[in-house]
Amino acid sequence: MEEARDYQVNLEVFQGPLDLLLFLIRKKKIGIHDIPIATITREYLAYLSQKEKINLEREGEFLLIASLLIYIKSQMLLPRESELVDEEDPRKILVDRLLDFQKIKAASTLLREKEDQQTKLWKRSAPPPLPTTEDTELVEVSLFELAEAFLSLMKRKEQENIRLIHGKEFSLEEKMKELIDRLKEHGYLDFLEYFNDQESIEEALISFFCLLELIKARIVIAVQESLFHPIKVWPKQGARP
Amino acid sequence: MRTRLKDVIESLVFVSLEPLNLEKIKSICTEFSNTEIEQAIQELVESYASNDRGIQIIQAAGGYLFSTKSEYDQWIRRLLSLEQKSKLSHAALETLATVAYHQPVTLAEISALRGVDASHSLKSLLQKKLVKITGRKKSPGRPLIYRTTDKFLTYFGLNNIKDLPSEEEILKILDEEKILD
Amino acid sequence: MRTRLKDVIESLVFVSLEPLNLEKIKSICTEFSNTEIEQAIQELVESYASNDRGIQIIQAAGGYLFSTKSEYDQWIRRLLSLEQKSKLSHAALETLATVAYHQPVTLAEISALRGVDASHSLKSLLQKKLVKITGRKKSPGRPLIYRTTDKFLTYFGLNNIKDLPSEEEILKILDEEKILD
Repeated sequence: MEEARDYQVNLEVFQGPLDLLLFLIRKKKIGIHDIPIATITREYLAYLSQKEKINLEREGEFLLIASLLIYIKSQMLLPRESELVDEEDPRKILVDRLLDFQKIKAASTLLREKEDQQTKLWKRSAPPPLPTTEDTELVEVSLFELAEAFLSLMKRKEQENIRLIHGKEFSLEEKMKELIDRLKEHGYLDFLEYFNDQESIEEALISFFCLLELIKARIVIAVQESLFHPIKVWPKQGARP
Repeated sequence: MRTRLKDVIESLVFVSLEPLNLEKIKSICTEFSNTEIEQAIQELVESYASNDRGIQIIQAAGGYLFSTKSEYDQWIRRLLSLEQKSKLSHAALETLATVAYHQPVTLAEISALRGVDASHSLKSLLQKKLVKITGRKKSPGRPLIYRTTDKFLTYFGLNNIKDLPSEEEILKILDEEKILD
Repeated sequence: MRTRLKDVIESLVFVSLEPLNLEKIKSICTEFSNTEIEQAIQELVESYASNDRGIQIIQAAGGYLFSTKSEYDQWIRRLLSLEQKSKLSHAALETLATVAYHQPVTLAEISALRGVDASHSLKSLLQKKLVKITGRKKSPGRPLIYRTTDKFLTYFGLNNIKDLPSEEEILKILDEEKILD
């Protein structure tokens, strides 16, 4: 009754049906390449029958392998005219799977050893006190950022309920000249500051389009000292306004 | 000059929470030549290995990283009030080994290799960032394919995916098991 | 024996997230006398101060703490800005996911989907060039519409936007928990 006692082992100790099969094969001390399929199938099924109810969700995979075993057994029983060559052996599909699985199991053992070693090495989970980052490098800003800064300013202006001064008209040409003059005089222009100085939304809009034109023509360059810092406008070196 | 570069690199590795690789060090230490940098790293690693120290520089996932030495594990666990560091479940480890040795691999392939549905353990490995999705297989249904990550390498102390236990090491284990049975 | 205690303390200070004070060290290193511990700390602090090193042990808030030396700040800043560029905040990631799965999409739609104003994280994604503006929606107010970029694909190792895991696939992986637990 040795077998019956062995079957008391819970299904849960096995990592699936291949694990159980390997266990049965090793217990019999037989080679994977020469599985006595009838015996193993009997033992495998006896093992499954230990369970009163099969939970399909959890144990469906055990049944799949059971049906594979029965299929192989039936193939083995078919009368054949000549000796089986390796490729035709109906057990091959199972043997290949067992060999692959065996390697994965062995690899898991080796990885577990590495894990054991590594868990003794402790790494820092948070950085040490770091210098405060003050990024002073100049980065060229994209048109998007420029437009966005302008947009936020316009919103603010609206909230401030600035009254619109009507009747005063600005030409693009005039504004362009004013912008260039201001750049010449100060060397650079603080984007937000400049627009804040504009008296109305219309005037600011015209100035903004002028600036876009100048950037497009590569006469001026817009730079930002770091993200979310004021955008400054400089005449582009080598470009003649 | 070289001594100072060694110190620069020491401070960089120290600040970095993930292995800092040579390329990154080079792109930061632009004042120094590649040869100088490589020599300085060599010196740095050796200075930690040769001295009696509580911490060391290890190589993992192609980079350099500080860690404590294993002999001080018990005191650190006292400090952190931990019985043991948590480890991967058996199912997760087996799934991870399957991905590592068969990558790029699909969920269906992993499940077939293990003989059980691997989706639950794959999920926990994805969440732990030990495994990642890297696209789709050009086969019917275009299933997602999975690979191990750099974090996987660091977790097991491997510098490169080629450092995984070799076929020979695996076969050796299998032979030993046969003898034991 | 004293040398080894020094290393124990070094490893403890290394893993500690906050300044490690003398009392705590004493409570962990119960095998050693107070005098031994105080001497070892002394030795440890001196060994860092006297050598050319990139890191040091400083005393702060009544405890001991590793820090980098200030003369290497400029290189550390370079590393930090390098890492900032390659890292996403949680909010940015959430916004990126919204764009990826709902593109073409407007800011109002993203904000509605996330339940918070997404303009800040969308801005950082535009700056990182993971998201781009591709025109305006033909609806009142003509809002800008956003899509992911080629850089986004490279970042996540995808060949094509169609290779993104589908909502069903992700749900399948996440749902597994309900069945098993």
